[in-house]
Amino acid sequence: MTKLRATTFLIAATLAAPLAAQQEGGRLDIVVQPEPPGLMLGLVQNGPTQLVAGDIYESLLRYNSDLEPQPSLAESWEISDDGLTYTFNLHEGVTWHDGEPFTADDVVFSADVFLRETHARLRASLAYVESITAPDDTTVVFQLKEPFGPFINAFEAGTMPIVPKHIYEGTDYATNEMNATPIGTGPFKFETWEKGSYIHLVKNEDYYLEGKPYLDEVYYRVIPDAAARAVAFETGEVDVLPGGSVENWDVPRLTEMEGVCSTGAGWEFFAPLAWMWMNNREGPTSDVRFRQAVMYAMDRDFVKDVVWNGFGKVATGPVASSTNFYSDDVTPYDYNPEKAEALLEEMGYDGAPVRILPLPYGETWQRWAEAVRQNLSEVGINAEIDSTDVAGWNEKTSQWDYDLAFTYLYQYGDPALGVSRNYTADRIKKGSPWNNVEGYENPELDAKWAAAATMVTPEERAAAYAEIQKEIVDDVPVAWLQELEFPTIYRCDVKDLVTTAIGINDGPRDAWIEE
Amino acid sequence: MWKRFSSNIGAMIGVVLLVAVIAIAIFAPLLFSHDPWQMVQRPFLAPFSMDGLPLGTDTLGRDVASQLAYGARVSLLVGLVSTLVALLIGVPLGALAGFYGNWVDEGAMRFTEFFQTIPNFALAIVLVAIFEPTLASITIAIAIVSWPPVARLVRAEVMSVRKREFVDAARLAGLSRPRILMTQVLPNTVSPIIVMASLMVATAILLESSLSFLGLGDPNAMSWGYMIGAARTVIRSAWWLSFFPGIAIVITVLALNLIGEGLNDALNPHLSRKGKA
Amino acid sequence: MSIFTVILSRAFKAFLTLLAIAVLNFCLLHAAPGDPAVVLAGEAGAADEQMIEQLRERFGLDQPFYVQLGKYVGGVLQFDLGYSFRQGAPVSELILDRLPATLLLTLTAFVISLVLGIAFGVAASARVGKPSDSLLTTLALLFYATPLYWAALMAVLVFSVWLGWLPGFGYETVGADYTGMARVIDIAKHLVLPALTLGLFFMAVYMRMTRASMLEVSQLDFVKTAKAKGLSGPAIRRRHILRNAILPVVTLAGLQAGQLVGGAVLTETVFAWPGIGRLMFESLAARDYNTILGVFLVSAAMVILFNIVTDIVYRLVDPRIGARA
Amino acid sequence: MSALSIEHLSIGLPQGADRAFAVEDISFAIEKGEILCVVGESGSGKSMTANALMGLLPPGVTVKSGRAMFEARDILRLPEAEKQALRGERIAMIFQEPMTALNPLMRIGEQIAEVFAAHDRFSQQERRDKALTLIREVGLPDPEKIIRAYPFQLSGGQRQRAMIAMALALEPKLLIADEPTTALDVTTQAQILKLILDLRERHGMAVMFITHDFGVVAEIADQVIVMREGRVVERGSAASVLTDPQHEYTRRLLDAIPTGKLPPARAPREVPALEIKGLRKVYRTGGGFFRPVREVRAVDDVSLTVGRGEVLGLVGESGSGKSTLGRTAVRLVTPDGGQVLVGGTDLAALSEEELRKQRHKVQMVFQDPYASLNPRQRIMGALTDGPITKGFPKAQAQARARELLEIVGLGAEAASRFPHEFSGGQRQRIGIARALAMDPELIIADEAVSALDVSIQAQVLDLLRDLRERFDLSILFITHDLRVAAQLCDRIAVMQKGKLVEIGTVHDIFLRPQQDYTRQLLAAVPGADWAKAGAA
Repeated sequence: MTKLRATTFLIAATLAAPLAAQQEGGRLDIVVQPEPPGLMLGLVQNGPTQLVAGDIYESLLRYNSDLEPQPSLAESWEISDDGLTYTFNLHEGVTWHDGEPFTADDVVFSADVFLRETHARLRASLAYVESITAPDDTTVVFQLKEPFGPFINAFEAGTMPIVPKHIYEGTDYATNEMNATPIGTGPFKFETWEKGSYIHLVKNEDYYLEGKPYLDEVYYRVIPDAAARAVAFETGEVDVLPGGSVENWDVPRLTEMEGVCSTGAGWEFFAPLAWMWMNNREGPTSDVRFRQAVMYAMDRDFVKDVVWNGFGKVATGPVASSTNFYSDDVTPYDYNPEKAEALLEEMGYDGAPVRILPLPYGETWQRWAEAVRQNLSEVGINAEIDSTDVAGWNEKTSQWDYDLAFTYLYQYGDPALGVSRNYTADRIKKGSPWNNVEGYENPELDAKWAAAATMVTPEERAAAYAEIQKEIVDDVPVAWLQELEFPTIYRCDVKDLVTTAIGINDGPRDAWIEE
Repeated sequence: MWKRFSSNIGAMIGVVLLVAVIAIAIFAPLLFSHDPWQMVQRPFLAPFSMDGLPLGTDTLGRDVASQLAYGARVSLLVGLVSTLVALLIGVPLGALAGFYGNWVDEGAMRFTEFFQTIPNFALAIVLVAIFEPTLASITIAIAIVSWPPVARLVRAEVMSVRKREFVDAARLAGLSRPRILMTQVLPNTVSPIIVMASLMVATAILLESSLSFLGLGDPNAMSWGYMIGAARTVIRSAWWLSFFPGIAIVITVLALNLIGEGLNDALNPHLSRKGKA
Repeated sequence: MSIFTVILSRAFKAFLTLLAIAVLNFCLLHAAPGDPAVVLAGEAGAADEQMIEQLRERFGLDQPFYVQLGKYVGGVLQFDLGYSFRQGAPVSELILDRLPATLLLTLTAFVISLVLGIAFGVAASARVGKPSDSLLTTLALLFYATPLYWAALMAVLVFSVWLGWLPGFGYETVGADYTGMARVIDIAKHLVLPALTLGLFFMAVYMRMTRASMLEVSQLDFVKTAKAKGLSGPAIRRRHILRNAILPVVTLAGLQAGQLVGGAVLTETVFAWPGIGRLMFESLAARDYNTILGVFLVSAAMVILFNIVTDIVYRLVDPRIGARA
Repeated sequence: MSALSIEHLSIGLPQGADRAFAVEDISFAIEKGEILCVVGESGSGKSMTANALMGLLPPGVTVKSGRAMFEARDILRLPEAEKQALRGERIAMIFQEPMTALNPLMRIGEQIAEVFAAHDRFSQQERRDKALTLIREVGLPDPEKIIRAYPFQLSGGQRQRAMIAMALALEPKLLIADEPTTALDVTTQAQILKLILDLRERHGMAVMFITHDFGVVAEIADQVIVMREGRVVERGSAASVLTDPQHEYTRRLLDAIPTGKLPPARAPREVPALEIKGLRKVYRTGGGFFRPVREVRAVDDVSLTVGRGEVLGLVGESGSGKSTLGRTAVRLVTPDGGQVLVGGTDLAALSEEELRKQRHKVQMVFQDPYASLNPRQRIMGALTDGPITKGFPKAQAQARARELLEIVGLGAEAASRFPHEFSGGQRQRIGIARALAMDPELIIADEAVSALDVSIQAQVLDLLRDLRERFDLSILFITHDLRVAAQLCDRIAVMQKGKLVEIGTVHDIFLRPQQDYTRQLLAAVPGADWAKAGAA
């Protein structure tokens, strides 16, 4: 029996701040963009909600930047050798923000009842689960049907937020009035939400970790305009700009300011990877030579340097290099317009128009699409940008009404959670923009993906995934673009802000301000 | 009339400016070797820092001067066409309402009022978002939100012309009502319509640029509003990227307004008429 | 006709107009591509058929179109603007949250533009042909030709970034927890730039109108009568010309209310002003139908309110209107 | 010493005007308590003279030379502040258009009291009391109500009285009246003239009375000067100028004035060109959810006949329904009841489509020469639209048009020109040609000469008389001016408040009026006594 016991969270904390003693008090102003639609993490799991509600709700585990599990609501845990039984020992003396005691029943309710209904992504992992039980108030046991390597990564706050049973049991979750005033176990309590302006969280005085949190309060500021967000940081009105909250062009300017620090850490769990879906079903993009031509036509280094201001890394394939099971033994696609033209010539491309669907997430993505369009038109591809907003993008991608479509997806620490969903035939489902939208079908590879997910040892899995990567890169079902890096910009006197693989989503728990 | 117009300094300045803008728009391909989308140099070159790129480069290293020139095409085209479409909606509606009166008028005016009650810019945003931003949808959306004043103006003019005695004379001549409207009444409402149209082109250009600014422009057409919108996020480090297109809009709209005022003074000299003994 | 019956009949008309707006926009929005269930599912991080179906059911999107329309209109008739599933709150609550900010912004801009516009228009007309008149009219033309959002950007750049005189965005200093006078001053400071940029364009409009109207009225016979009485120039302008000249300006102001409220969308976006314009713009991208419709209805109601107010002002100034019937 | 003495006054017009001087080297004087009538047609410079005295010249128009001595000062050269002090206090003025000369947004009382305020006299309360007194003096009913009324609540005559009250407020030494009765109905005009005479008696002020109407001159003038194109062509006492004009222009003006001389009676015509039977037209205004409907009976059960070759005059004051009757007869207005029979066809009963085919039978000559021709259409178009619609070949219609233009005295080449190239009188001729082009059975002339200067008026009347002989025209001649009617008509119908009061031959109406209202109208005609004297 392998016993994975987190030696102590104290070590991690001391490592991050070796000498200075943490100082108590102070207030942190963090930009949140866009304004979250709601704060009930069990119902909404988009980025902004995770950012704010990650301080209110907790899950059983946290993950360090090497994606190793750390204690959170679970003090310790063990996984049986056959990989089928996960046993968690919960902290004692934890209470909900309303004073009710937190018990193992809450965990069972959350995972087995609440989230099964509301949380699509978790539901996929829960499919491997036979049962969830609470032998006593501080123990929870997950019994799996078959081994599922990545399961240990499912206990992150955004993936499995623990919600209060006493509030939600037997109610209509979506319309429960308490959604407006979320109750969690986290280090900060919800205070007020001035819609369109800010969300105010205050210190949870009864937090179960002695001394934590250090901050008195956290303000999440809603500033809808990127330039205004930059100004707000400069004028000192906000202290933290989470990744993506200012345009990349502004990043160097801001980080050069005195007393300003930045870090690219804190995204390891998500490892966002950007690509363009290429419609494998019809049009020129259904021809593998055309897809390869697209890869050769794009100057991806230019985009990385100019559009992303040097942040990130050109992607080589479906798996991000920062995650486990990455392999660089694949065919490289360097910028080579001549080769692209030759491929187009070979396939007999007739100049059929190709629509590019940009991701409607702001100027960076728009510029990116423009640069790609320009690259493509330079090799003779008749490319046009399709304009759309968030709704239109969702509709078009999920209805497969596109030729090339930008997107980026989180990898959730494991190819089985975040990667294979985009390439296997069983994930071709009209109506959702988060699956195999390109329509890539390769039964041989499907089997390999499936096998790799349920292998027990990491070594076995690594080998399997390397093989998959090598094969799929030659097929170019999608045009892999870039491993995204979203630098977090903050004032240097804010310490220990980014200590986990989800960064500031749960960062304020440990953060403190140096006087 | 031309004499009155040409003696108006402001109007002549407007004509000169507008002709310059039109010329730049038409001859853009001759004036600039770079496509406005082509990435030609490193990004964020300041104006006048490199030969051949007088206004510098934008966030992707594209030629700003070339973008301005091509942007003029979109602004003028959208301004002109949307105004024409708005006239096509507003003139007949206003003419019918003013000429036939009664329930036709009542119905047409309720309809117009209804459109005037919805904040026009908000409606334009929704229309463009729904039909997806293309030059056509933008043009139509602008036309849809700008016809009500035309209808009101034409209605008022037609009502006043309709009461003039020559219209009675035409009826007595046995002309049919549609013919009277077309040959007797409408020609007499042309002057104020022309004046309004010139001002509407200006407003349409502003509207188009506002939409583009919000990201609701045609992504395949370079326009001034797009340039400002795209440069907004870098306004701190590269102010010129939003400054020059802004100036271009101001100049064009100003020119159109000056011309409109000049036309107004020349075509509707009711103020000067009263000076006579 | 007394003002009371005027208001009553206008209110009745307004009600019909709003109902029509509700129906038309409902149809319009539902014609849009983009399924709110898909959007919401997408935002939730991952979506499968089951979840999207759930959401459709919850939104009532699985029902036939006319049923949805009927339900919506029925709700509006009872002043129920529906529920925003994206924001998880009743639309009326969302709008009421944001409405004060928009009202503050538009009313301030309205008052600024009207007061300054009329004042400058009167000043220019009194000096017609002189350099100060040319200066004022040229300035007005410039304001008139300047895109609102661009003026806003430049204002932020100059007054907020370079000079640091005024806050460049937001409604108040967050977390400062000012109370009383300090809070009023704080909000006022934040209000200066947005209200000015929104107001400047309309100020230019009203100024030009006032000037033209003053000049036109000053040609009328009764002005000659006033002169023949031996009144001084300023007295004539104040007592006779201005009162008559202001009527078309008031009418115009009422007609432009729609533009003003529309312009607020842009201003609110640039200045991060937490009003309903921004709410609408954000809801649009998410196909949050109910919220967009709600904002439309409320802003149309605002326009109507502006119109009624100008109508009443008109009636108070012009005795002829009330008596005509 | 004269109250006012003008010596060698010249007023310059701005560059580009049709002549250099509005007024050139004129001199005259007004004695205390005297009424001086300044007579002239439009453009004679009479109003400019008055404006110069008040310091109210429009921009660009300036006094070039001469002086105007008033209370021992040259009021043309006073500084603005002193001119201002003079206005309203020592010299007052009333204007032609009572409808527009009062501020529509101010109560009458305020506007009167404002005169005191302008000259800083009296307390608030005193001002109000004085205003009441003045209102009483000018004979306005119910002063307490009038003082709080707005101008739109008053009739034209009442407004002119209010204007006069304002002018009298500070007992000026000189009153300048610029055509004060021109816009008023005859009966009202007579009352206002009487009021001015009364006030002159009571206050002993000098009056400079500007008019184009020798009838008015005959009523009130002590002294007369006649102006033409900026110069004084004749001066003298009223009696001498009226009876023994020296200058040829004065004679022409006097000749042009329709006098009471009645034309010889013609035999009544038996064949009707137009028969109107029991015609009714009610105008309804308002209505709607919250408004009551108001009804005005514009034409109330009127029956009359116009014989073939006959000219029937239709006379009445404003609001009498005479114009509505005329417009109903051509079916520009659809009647609520009754018949309009033209050549046996009831125009009132036709459908829109049938009507278009019958339109040519009745044609109209309109009042306003500036509005009755489409400014964007050449004369040829105006004259041929109708005939071509009626079915004439284009060439024939055009030939006819040229011929008609010759007949009305304009020449065939007028056809290719636009209306703005013609004067008012010429346009009226075009209007007549247009009516004739349709070869109608009846012509309705609606105040066809009212907007014209006296001498032009005479020419157009001559033309009509001529045409009538030539084509044996049947004409319904609508006018507010009995004197004009007398000149042209065979019979006259008098209307009041939508009803036909009296109808008869010109001789019957003028010499043996049956109804009180007709008698009132006749008595109110300015210069009636003098005209009668002349006729006798």
